[in-house]
Amino acid sequence: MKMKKVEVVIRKSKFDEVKDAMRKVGIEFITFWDVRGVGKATEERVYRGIVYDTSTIERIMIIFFCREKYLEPAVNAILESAKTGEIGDGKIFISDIVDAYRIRTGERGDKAMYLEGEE
Amino acid sequence: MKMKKVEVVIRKSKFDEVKDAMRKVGIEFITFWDVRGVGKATEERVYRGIVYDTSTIERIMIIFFCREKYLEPAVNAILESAKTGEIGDGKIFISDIVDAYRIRTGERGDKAMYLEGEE
Amino acid sequence: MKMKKVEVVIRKSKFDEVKDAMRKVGIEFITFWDVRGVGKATEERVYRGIVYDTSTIERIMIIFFCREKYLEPAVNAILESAKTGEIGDGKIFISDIVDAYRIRTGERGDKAMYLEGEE
Amino acid sequence: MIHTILQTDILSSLGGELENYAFSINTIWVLITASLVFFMQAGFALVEAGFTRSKNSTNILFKNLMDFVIGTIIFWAIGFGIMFGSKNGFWGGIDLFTRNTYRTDMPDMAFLIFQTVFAATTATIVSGAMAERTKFNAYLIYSAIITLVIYPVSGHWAWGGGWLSRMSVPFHDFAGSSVVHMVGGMAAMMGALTLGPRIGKYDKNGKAKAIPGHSISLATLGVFILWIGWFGFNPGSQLAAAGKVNASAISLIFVTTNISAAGGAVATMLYVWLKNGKPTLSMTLNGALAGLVAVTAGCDSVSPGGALIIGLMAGVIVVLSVEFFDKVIKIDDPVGAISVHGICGAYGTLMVGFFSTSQGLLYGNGGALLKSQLIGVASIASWAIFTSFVLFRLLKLLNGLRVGKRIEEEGLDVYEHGETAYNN
Amino acid sequence: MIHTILQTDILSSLGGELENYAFSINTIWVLITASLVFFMQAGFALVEAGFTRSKNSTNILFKNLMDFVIGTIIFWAIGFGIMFGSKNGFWGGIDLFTRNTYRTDMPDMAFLIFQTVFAATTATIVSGAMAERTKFNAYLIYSAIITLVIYPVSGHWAWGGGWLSRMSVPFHDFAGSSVVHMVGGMAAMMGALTLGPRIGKYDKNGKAKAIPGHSISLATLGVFILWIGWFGFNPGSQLAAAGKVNASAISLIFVTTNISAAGGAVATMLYVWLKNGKPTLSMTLNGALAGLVAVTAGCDSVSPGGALIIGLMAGVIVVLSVEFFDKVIKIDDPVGAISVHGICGAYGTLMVGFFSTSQGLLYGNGGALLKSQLIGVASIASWAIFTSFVLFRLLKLLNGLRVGKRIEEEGLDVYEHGETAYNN
Amino acid sequence: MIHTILQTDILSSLGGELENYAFSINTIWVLITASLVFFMQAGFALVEAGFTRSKNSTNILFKNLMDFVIGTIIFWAIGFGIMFGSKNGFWGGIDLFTRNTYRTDMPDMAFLIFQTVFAATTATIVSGAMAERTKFNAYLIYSAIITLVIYPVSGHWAWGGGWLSRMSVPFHDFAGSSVVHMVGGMAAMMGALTLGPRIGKYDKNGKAKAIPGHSISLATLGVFILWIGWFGFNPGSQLAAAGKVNASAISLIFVTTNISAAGGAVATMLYVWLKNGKPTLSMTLNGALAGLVAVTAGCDSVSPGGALIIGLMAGVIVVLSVEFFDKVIKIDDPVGAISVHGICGAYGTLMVGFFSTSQGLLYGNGGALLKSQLIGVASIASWAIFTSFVLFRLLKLLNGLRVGKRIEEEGLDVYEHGETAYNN
Ligand SMILES: Nc1ncnc2c1ncn2[C@@H]1O[C@H](COP(=O)(O)OP(=O)(O)O)[C@@H](O)[C@H]1O
Ligand SMILES: Nc1ncnc2c1ncn2[C@@H]1O[C@H](COP(=O)(O)OP(=O)(O)O)[C@@H](O)[C@H]1O
Ligand SMILES: Nc1ncnc2c1ncn2[C@@H]1O[C@H](COP(=O)(O)OP(=O)(O)O)[C@@H](O)[C@H]1O
Repeated sequence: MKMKKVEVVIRKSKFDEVKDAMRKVGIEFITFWDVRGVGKATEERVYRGIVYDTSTIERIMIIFFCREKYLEPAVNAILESAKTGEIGDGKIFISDIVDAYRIRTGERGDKAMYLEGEE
Repeated sequence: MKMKKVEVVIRKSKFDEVKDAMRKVGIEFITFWDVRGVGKATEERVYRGIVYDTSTIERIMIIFFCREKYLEPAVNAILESAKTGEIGDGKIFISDIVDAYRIRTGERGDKAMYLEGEE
Repeated sequence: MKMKKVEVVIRKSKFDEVKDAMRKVGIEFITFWDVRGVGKATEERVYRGIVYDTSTIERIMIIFFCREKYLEPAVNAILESAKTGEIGDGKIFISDIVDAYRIRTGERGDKAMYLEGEE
Repeated sequence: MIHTILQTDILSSLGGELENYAFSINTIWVLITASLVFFMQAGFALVEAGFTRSKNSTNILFKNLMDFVIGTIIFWAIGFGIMFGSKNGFWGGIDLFTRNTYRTDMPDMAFLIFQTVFAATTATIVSGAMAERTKFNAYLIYSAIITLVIYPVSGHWAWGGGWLSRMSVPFHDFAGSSVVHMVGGMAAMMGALTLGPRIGKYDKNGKAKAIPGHSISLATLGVFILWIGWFGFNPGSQLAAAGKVNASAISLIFVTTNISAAGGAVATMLYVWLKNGKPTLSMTLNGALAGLVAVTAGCDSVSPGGALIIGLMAGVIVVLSVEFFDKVIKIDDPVGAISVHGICGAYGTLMVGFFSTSQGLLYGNGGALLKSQLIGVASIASWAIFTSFVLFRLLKLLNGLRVGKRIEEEGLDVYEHGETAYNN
Repeated sequence: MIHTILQTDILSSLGGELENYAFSINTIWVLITASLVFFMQAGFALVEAGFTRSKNSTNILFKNLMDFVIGTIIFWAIGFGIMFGSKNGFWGGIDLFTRNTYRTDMPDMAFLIFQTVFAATTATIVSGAMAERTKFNAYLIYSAIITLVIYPVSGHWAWGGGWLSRMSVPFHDFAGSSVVHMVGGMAAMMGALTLGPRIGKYDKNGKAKAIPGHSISLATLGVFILWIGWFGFNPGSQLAAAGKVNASAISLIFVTTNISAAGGAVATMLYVWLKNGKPTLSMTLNGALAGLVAVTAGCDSVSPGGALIIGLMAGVIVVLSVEFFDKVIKIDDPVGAISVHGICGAYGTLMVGFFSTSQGLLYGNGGALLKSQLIGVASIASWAIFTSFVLFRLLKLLNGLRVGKRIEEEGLDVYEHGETAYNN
Repeated sequence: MIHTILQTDILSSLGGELENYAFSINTIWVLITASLVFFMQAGFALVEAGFTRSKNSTNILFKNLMDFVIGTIIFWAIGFGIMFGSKNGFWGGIDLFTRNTYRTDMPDMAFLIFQTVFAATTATIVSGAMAERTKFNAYLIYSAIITLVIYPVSGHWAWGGGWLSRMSVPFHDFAGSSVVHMVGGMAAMMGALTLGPRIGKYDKNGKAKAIPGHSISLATLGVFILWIGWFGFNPGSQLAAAGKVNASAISLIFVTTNISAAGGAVATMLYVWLKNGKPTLSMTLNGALAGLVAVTAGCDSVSPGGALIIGLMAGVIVVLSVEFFDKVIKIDDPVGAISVHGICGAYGTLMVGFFSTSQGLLYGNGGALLKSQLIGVASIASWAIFTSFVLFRLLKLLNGLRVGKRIEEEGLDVYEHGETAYNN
């Protein structure tokens, strides 16, 4: 069993496209939330007369866990759909996981990753 | 030293039960936040006349880091307490970590994971 | 290529200091969000006459991915800047990642981690 | 001789004019205060939404909107006649679409709108106590029935010329501590009782758990809005502003209303502070409302000092009552509606028997008024409890009152309305 | 003989006094209702902010503030004269800084402030339909021009003694279903059309997608505030409260206004429930507003029953209209302003021709009024559509109307104002 | 002969009636405007909560509630007498629980409630400047003392028949630019100074850092509420509406108040836009308030044009002042209360000396009024600064003024009240 965890930071405005692109290559389960990123892409702000250089920009973090064979298509799908070409497009990080469970059934490992009979 | 990271996606409504169950098996430190999950469990919505099929459902993500010996009881506790048996119960993912620090004391590795004298 | 993922849970009030300290040691890209921690640091609350023992306290989770050589200075910077010495200062966890991409350019691995010509 | 003839002549020709102005002044007063009372709907909506969880915000706001909407139509169509008609001492009879004549000192339509916003208040009180678990369609039905019959009948007894107002010492509930608030609070109690507590409110050992509301900012704004609404509710109930007597009356009512609210807030704050070690806002908001509810019955007849005392006591009573329902009787009332409106409504009505400067026991007038107050409170409360008990039982049987477990857990907004209150 | 001499003598000496009171009563009425109408600005701001995304909240709130601010200054400086001057039937002429005399029954300043808050309403309606993508400076310009000329000219026709009011059967738009709301709604339509839909509103196949608003709590509060504002808008338009006739008129207007709003809400709720299986709040809020807009033209001349029917139909029309614009014509109107104000404004004005108890077709008075209403609606709508079309085209050409793609995607708050609405 | 006898006879019999109506009209006016002024409490609460961080929202809302509550009780018990009694030119003396007679043209209770809501405004201004770091119990104490003595004494000088009103050219502060707002603003300044800046407001090099507020939606709603509140504050201060003179006065006041607010907002927006490249809402909100505060002193005696100019200048001054306090003097005032109320209050009071159409320098009436205005501003400001300085020093010494570091960092809500404002 080989399973990967993929963490992706993208622009908020690209979320719908990325989600659709991923669905097309078979990634149906993802989890996401709002994050803020500090990086090079900055937008100057003035609050009540005080300019504050903030590089803080709202982003969405998506994580999903998938079997290895889905990895490449998923990454490519994201690279394409999340790209604007301007600074601040975000990153993808991949790491290993050692085990997984599906809470509903208690299934473990590989089996937790896909629905019996749907593959 | 063996330490694991456990990531759990559960129903919001199950949070209290899960937290209590984990405490019982010795997991006292956890971190959690609100996430949204995209998956099979869908609820149709209509916004101002437009039906939008959204599979987005609010979930809670819990992560905790623990020493290996706590892993199994913790996973079992979660599997039991977070289960409703209906689609959408969530998942548990386990991965390795290579190091840990307690900020308050600067303690590293294994020591960062439990409170001296409390074990 | 050696890349690490660092997850840090800190007090909300320490965020600015930690961010500045990290920037000084060369960590310019971070992602963060609000989390709640359950731990030993508790504050008793009474809601409409009902005392509820909650150990839930607002924290900020920072994650960043960096090349190995930045790891130590970054950890030290955090340990220093996030510390108050009181219970509840938080933790740092380090794990491996196996791959990374920069969405804007499609660059992979090591190259995704720094900006050409800026090093 | 010529004198008097002339005088009457002139007087009558001018008197008509003058009367016209009195008519205008009364109308303006009633309409503006009706607007303020209408605004209380927004106040209730915010308090109830603020004190409950965000997954149910759409639902509770929707209920608060619809009870006013339905109340408007039903009270005009039937309720008003039942309340203000003159059939007999028990009910007023039917005046379909309110077409009879009721007043000579202001247009009937002014009176109708004022009474409409009052009627809707009663219904809206109930939604808070039953929040986060009641079926939407059940809500619509029972809120209709409250405005259709429960409120108008007991309202007739006290305000429509019914038997309570015909006692030798008439029952005195100036602006509705009992007629409006207690009726709402009692119906709320029966509703919450019939429903049972929210999932997670009590643990296995029956210990009450805290379920904090999602926005104390909205709740606080709601209380400020209710407070200003009360400046319509109480002084508007004078139903006139023309002439010195009326002008003085409404001015006094402003002062007593405001001081009692202040008394309620300060007492709750201090009492909770002493008891739990910290002053808490959510409870103090209830304290202010408790003071407002309590003074409503006697706002015209107590002194400012009396109002302060009534408010101070209400501020303590509401805390005790909230804890009593929460921990002892274990009726789960997310916003404290039973205590604020039911208990403090009854309490405030009784206090008139003590603090009325013209008829009260403490001013040496004996217990006659207090007795009438007791009769009034007891009879109105019984009516409200009995009818709403039947109503909720029937609803439970025929339609179901409570949403399913899954819906309650994940939120009524998504399942009942397909709409979440907060998005990006 | 002595009689009459005396009498006139006395009467004149008292009559002056009496007239003074009438003057006072009217003034109070107009000022207080003007305050309520002013409050509608807050209502619009909340509805529009609530129905759009949080990344644009600062922007939409800012626009709602500034259109009132700019409207205040410009309407006083020029617009008022154009609307209420007596130059000719088409426009009133210039009265710089409103220094002429217009009224004898109240101070001109009272009339000015009342008309100012009305004028600002028209401008503010537009911002909702154009939300989330309009340049801030373009907004300031067009909102100025609406208050400067578009609104005052057609306003003059109907209310300033212009040609619509001089027809043999005068056009009847009591409080502005057409003059205010339809004008705003039509300008909103041309604006949204010129702008094009928000990014992501339609997918590649042209299918409309839902973009839920960020806070239904704020939107609901906004609707409650608009509702109470309408208790200024409609009854205030009587512009008098002294005397029985006026007092009765404003009372009736309260009732018809309120019942129509209720009708709108209940009809929308039921219709959507039947159609989509779930009652939704966001649409029902529009339904209540639709009822309010629709009854505005005839609130003084329909019966409560008529108002209910007008409201009920408005509640259905608004749903059909929202879907029509969204799915068929594909004009992206985030808050439904075109349907609520434009369509229901026109609809409500026409309904007066049917439901006016004194002149309406349904009361056996023939179609004369209906014809005038048709002429009025057609001419005002044409004027509003034509002038705002030219305005928006010119703006697009000369200044640009829409923000850049990046700004729209990341939010107008950060890029246009350097300020996010929500922080920790 | 018969004539006159008859006439007086009749006149007196009718005159009483007529007087009654004047009495009624005044009472209605004062009570309704008092309600609007009360509503400003909600406005302040929202502005202050919106401009600060969510971890302190419960705390700031709580303070805004309690200063009104405490003010209500204390002003009634003692403050009112100090302000309006006739002891001498410096203070009014003690009238425990306000039982003397003060007015003949309206009920004393109407006057009391109107003055109560004014007194509470002063106290509430202070909380904004001291937000996010002040101990709750210290707040309660100083807000009590402001209403008990600081505000009433200088109030007596200007409004209670004290020495400022007895100068040969009396000091003119119609509705309280100085008496209410400047006093609040000066106390705010001394409070913020004594407290020191919030942790993180200035970096090691003393550079000011931005600490954005948590909800500009709430803040904007707050400003709209304050604006409508001002339609009570200023026109209500006429304290009468009966008769043409009063009716005309309150109408003018509506117009000048509104135009000045508009002027303030537009000037701030443009000035900030030019200066920083972007129009910002949070500052523009302050600009609108600055215009309102500035015109308050002269709203009855300047022309609409004069009001516009006063507002425009206030809009620039408030920006300069905010930056001055923030960057130069380094007094940390999270909501800008010192600038809006203190500085613009003083500025607006002085402007009366220039812009008063009957007495102002610019209308060729010489500098006599200006001199009185200078004396008034200087004496009231000195009083407020001195007494509040002593008050805050004493409080710091005896009770402590500031919460601990940990509490400030983690939020006052949890530690002072055990209650967070926002939950799920
Ligand atoms: N090394 C990193 N660790 C954590 N988050 C990162 C890292 N690099 C980028 N991010 C996240 O991605 C966002 C956008 O990345 P950025 O580096 O600005 O894009 P680009 O490389 O295209 O310029 C950042 O705001 C941050 O949230
Ligand atoms: N492979 C995955 N990667 C990321 N999140 C996942 C994954 N699988 C499930 N989840 C999360 O868990 C939630 C519930 O899981 P779901 O698969 O619907 O449960 P079940 O398997 O019981 O039907 C999803 O909404 C999603 O947030
Ligand atoms: N093992 C862990 N797993 C997940 N989160 C943790 C863990 N340990 C600490 N945390 C997070 O860090 C926060 C503060 O840690 P805590 O243990 O209270 O600090 P300290 O060790 O200094 O007392 C906790 O509230 C929690 O969010």
